[in-house]
Amino acid sequence: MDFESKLFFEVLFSGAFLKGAAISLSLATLSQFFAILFGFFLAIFRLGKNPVLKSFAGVYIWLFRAIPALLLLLIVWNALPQLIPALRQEWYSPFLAALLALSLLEGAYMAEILRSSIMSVDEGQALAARALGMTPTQVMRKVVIPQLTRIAIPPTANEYIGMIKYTSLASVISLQELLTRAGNGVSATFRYVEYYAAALIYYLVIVSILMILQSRLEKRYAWISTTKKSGKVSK
Amino acid sequence: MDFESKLFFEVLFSGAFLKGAAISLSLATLSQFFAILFGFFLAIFRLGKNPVLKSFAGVYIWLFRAIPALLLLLIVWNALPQLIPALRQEWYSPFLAALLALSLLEGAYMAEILRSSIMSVDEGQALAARALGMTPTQVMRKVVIPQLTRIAIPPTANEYIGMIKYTSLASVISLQELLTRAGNGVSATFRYVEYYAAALIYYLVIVSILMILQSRLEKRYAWISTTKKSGKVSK
Amino acid sequence: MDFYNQKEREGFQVSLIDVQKVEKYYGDNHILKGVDFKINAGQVKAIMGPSGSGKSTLLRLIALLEPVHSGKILFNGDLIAGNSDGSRAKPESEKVLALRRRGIGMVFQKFNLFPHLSAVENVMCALTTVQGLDKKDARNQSIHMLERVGLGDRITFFPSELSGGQQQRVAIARALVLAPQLMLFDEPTSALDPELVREVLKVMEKLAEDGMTMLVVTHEVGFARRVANEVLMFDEGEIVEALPPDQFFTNPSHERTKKFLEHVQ
Amino acid sequence: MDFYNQKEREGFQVSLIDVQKVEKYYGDNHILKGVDFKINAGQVKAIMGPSGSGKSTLLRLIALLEPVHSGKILFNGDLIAGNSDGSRAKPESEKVLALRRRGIGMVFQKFNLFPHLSAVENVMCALTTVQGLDKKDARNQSIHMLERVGLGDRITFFPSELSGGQQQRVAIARALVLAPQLMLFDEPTSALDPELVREVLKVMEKLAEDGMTMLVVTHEVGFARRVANEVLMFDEGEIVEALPPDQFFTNPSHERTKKFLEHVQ
Amino acid sequence: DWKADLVTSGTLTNCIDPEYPPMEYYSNGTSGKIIGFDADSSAALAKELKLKIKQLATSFDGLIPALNAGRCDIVWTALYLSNKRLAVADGVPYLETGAGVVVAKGNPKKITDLSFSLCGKRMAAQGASSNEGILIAQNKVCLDTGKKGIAISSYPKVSETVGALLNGKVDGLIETDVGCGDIVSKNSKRLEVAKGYFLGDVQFAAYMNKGAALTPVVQKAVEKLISNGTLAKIAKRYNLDPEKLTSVGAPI
Ligand SMILES: Nc1ncnc2c1ncn2[C@@H]1O[C@H](COP(=O)(O)OP(=O)(O)OP(=O)(O)O)[C@@H](O)[C@H]1O
Ligand SMILES: Nc1ncnc2c1ncn2[C@@H]1O[C@H](COP(=O)(O)OP(=O)(O)OP(=O)(O)O)[C@@H](O)[C@H]1O
Ligand SMILES: [Mg+2]
Ligand SMILES: [Mg+2]
Repeated sequence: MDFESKLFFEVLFSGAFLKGAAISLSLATLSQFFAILFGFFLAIFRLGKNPVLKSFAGVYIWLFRAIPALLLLLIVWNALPQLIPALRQEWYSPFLAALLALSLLEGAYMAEILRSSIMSVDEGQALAARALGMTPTQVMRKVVIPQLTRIAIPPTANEYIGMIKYTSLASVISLQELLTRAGNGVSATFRYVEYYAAALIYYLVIVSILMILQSRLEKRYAWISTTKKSGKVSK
Repeated sequence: MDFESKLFFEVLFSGAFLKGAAISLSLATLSQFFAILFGFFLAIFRLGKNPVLKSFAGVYIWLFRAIPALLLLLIVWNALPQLIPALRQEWYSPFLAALLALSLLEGAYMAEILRSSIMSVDEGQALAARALGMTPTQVMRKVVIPQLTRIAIPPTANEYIGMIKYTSLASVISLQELLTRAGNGVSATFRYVEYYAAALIYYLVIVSILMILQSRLEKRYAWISTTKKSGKVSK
Repeated sequence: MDFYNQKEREGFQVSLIDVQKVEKYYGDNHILKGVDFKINAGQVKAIMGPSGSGKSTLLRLIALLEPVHSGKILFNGDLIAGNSDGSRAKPESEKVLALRRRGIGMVFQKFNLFPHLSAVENVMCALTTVQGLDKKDARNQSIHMLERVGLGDRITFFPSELSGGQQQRVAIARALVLAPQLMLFDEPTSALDPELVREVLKVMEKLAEDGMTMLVVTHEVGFARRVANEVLMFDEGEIVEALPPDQFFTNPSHERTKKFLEHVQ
Repeated sequence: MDFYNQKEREGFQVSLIDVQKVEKYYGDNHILKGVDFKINAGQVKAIMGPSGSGKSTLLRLIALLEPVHSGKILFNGDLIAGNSDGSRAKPESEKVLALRRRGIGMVFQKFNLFPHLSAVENVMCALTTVQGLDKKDARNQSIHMLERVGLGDRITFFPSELSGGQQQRVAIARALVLAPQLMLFDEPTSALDPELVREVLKVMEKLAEDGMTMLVVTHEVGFARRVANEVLMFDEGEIVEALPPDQFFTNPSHERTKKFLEHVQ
Repeated sequence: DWKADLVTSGTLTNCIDPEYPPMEYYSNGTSGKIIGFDADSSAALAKELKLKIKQLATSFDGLIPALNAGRCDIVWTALYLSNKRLAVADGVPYLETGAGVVVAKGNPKKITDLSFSLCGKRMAAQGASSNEGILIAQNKVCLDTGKKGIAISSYPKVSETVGALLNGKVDGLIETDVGCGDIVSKNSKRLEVAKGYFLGDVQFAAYMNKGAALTPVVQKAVEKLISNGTLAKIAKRYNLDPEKLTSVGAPI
């Protein structure tokens, strides 16, 4: 089977692929955002002293790390509306269901990442901040979060990039994102090289952009005065 | 559709499920092991000064974070043997191909996790170790690795647990693990509640065991003298 | 235990801080064994004592950074830590503590600068967050304070780019800029070079003259002599002696103090 | 620059360490501006000088922890850093440096203990890893050394469980246990309590008596007087004066030294 | 010589996706032998060619890559014959089929054909199947004639379309008549096959690599298996209509 570059370019610039990529990207972005939010609170609960919240977080992380995404998607899409009649309405779209499932799931993973990042912030930091009269919330916002961010960026970027590819699982609840589109094209024509190559180009572009953003973020969190030119960061 | 508990237990203790779980677990464990190995060297290269290794690691991480697992599995199983005749032999099984693909892929993710863990180790540590006359290898083994481990445990456990579920993708190269088995059963009978519930039990057991191991490891890396009873770890 | 013999200044009769029978355990380790003393507003007390005797722990307790086991601490006559009957105490909520803490400033033995903020941002940080000052004012005050500790030319440097001495000076500026009612110093000059020690001590002397109440763990005999109203000898979790500096350094009564002073002077 | 006037001990005529015209930049910052001095085997030199003048940087260079920009450093007559003609130098491979470093011990201003090892393991660590001692011997030597710095009852504690002073003492034990030919101390006692300072200084004096060559950044006048063969005044990346301690403390010739000594004494 | 080209000499390797009863599935759900019309027919083919059969279970996305890469000799697993596919592979048709619609018991939404009775309905289909194509085309017709369109949701597997129907996410699902029969037989209390007029003009085909020496051999053998009644027997075993076996070994 030769590589048909005409088909490849057609696929690459097709509306279906563009739309599929847009769905992947927006679903991944929103899910990751909510997952960071959930995960942060779960991490705080797990590190905190309140025994109810602590065990809630423990059970949540246990359960949602165990449940396969495929299964959770099916539950959220098929079973949940039977319990909550409101979800039987039109507005409860596959996109929303996928967003819910992936945010819940990824929240458990982000909780662990953020917990280890929080632990890596030196204890003296919180001590000094508290001594300055900061409330626990201020200590978090002004001292702990900026410092944990540096440690959390690479694994979070990992998760986010993984999430973009993970969205393809949402095809089980009839959401057609990038990889599903490619698979559809392949099964209709058996021309897998062209379709998957086109999908790969999309992923490479998306991941390149994310990696550039990531390295920008990491530079911002290097804590070196910008006035200095030759950054000596020995290791 | 009622829950048929007889079918559920039959499925739960069926040889196919047990075998599927064994494949998931062993494939995930080996892949994660090699991924940590690859990832460690990639992280070192990326943080190091050698420009060739540095850019090699950069390109590797970029490429393997972008490529979808499905595609890489197809390449490793179908395309690679065309380039390397040795791989056309019997011994190059779907399991080995999946192991290769997943290790390569996960290596890119582990590289990022380990890089951020290495960066979180205080610079003074390496300085002191070097001043004691340790070689770079000894500094790594005796000082940096034990300290980065603490930070790396939770995100690595995340990856490992994710990997166990990720192995289901290997069905595309005719490896039949746990989730694929469940899917087969559902297709044959349309009884997805029983099959998926049985799969979930397996995942819950596996993840529980892993989380117990994880918390043991974390305790070992808490760096508190074991003689003390009331561990005061304020945060 | 009536070894109090304070030079009480006119106009300051209220005890700003009053530590009563404070005990502290870490696990099974009994660190503070009933510590008892007060400081009137405007007074300066110095604490001396060997390593591991619990000096830093005492300061952390007064700064409300850790709960007391039993005993109590009064600030301005208000109970801020422990139970009013001095019995075993439950830890308070952090929010309540944050408010109570606002009159008290602390400088640490290790500097604990925020690594993600430049020198001036470290100093500004509490001004904008806790005191709610606007950025410009906070910045001006902070720069001024950094100049006073001799770091006018390093304001945009990050902690990792400063030498040990420079870092400690930023930490001191950060505490001083909040101008609290009570300042706790935990060996604030121990990592500073002699030249700079004097500058910093000058700042602290000036503060004392302005009526600031201070509790200083220090081994700077000169400073204690000039500035302190009283020097407390601390050993194994207890105050073993408390005397005005003249007497403390020339004619201490306790064996432990005599032995300790051999090393200091 | 011929201000060398060393009490050379009999039998020690070879310079153990010889620093020649060493320069160092951090980015555009010129930190060391041609530093020149030598220490004969068995000699002790003290360095004094203000904060930020580059004292720690000089020690890091001699310990081969950072490359020199230009100039050279000889150890036992062998070139260990820089080019033989003193021109701009390329950094060496870390493996080569690790071997060259083995004769040189260093104690840091910040303690840099390994947080994942207990006190005794911190001390043992280099003995087993670098010197290849078996565990039991290493442990015995380490416990002995910890006892000498007064920490016999803390050997299984982790750094996070030790007070500042205790941590610094472990760091000193860790360097001393390797018994190197040259010891570099970067303000080793600045975070220690006066009592313990004396103990540690005693250990260092004993080392000096046993013929150990030492370079000590310190502001302990008493120690410098008793132990040092020469005191170097360091300012803005240069040695501005080098005199035997008697002369240095009583009759310095340089303006900068005179001003500095006002603060120290 | 086609025998030399076999992946494993003396063995016919068939790539099969065992998630489509009654055409191919595991004998006891999750394990055991792969059985079904396609599995048994390919085994009969192997026997006819004096070869052993090896069924290589491969999920859908991996089927054709495996064929191209020489992992299997043939892909006989209920794939439709289409011109697009014939452009890259050789196909041998063996069974006629057509689209049917499965609806809730009693057909409350009154779906009676594949044309205007679908307008305004919610339909599920397996993604990228020809059946989905039928819905897409009819949707256009509905819209062009001023009627409400069809809300199509596509799922990767047949079992998921069944789930959507059972959970009221859709009013009906479109599937091959073969699939329809199987679905209803396993959910006879809640589902039924919609009655009325439905199309029947597509064929299942077994695929080989383009221009493979094996293709004419398979074509001849399949013709023989149909004419000697072997496939008819297998069809009856799985409740399929033997009449639908193609008599012409037509387009390749
Ligand atoms: N978080 C903690 N957990 C357990 N023990 C602790 C903790 N902090 C301090 N200690 C112990 O409490 C004792 C007193 O410590 P503290 O830091 O108050 O002494 P210090 O007088 O300030 O000493 P130094 O002059 O060396 O700083 C020490 O023996 C130390 O081991
Ligand atoms: N890694 C670094 N990158 C950039 N500048 C540095 C670095 N380390 C030190 N400096 C700068 O070099 C100068 C000298 O620092 P050094 O630590 O050698 O001084 P010092 O004499 O030891 O001071 P102190 O007595 O305060 O420890 C300082 O101005 C500091 O800002
Ligand atoms: Mg202390
Ligand atoms: Mg220094």
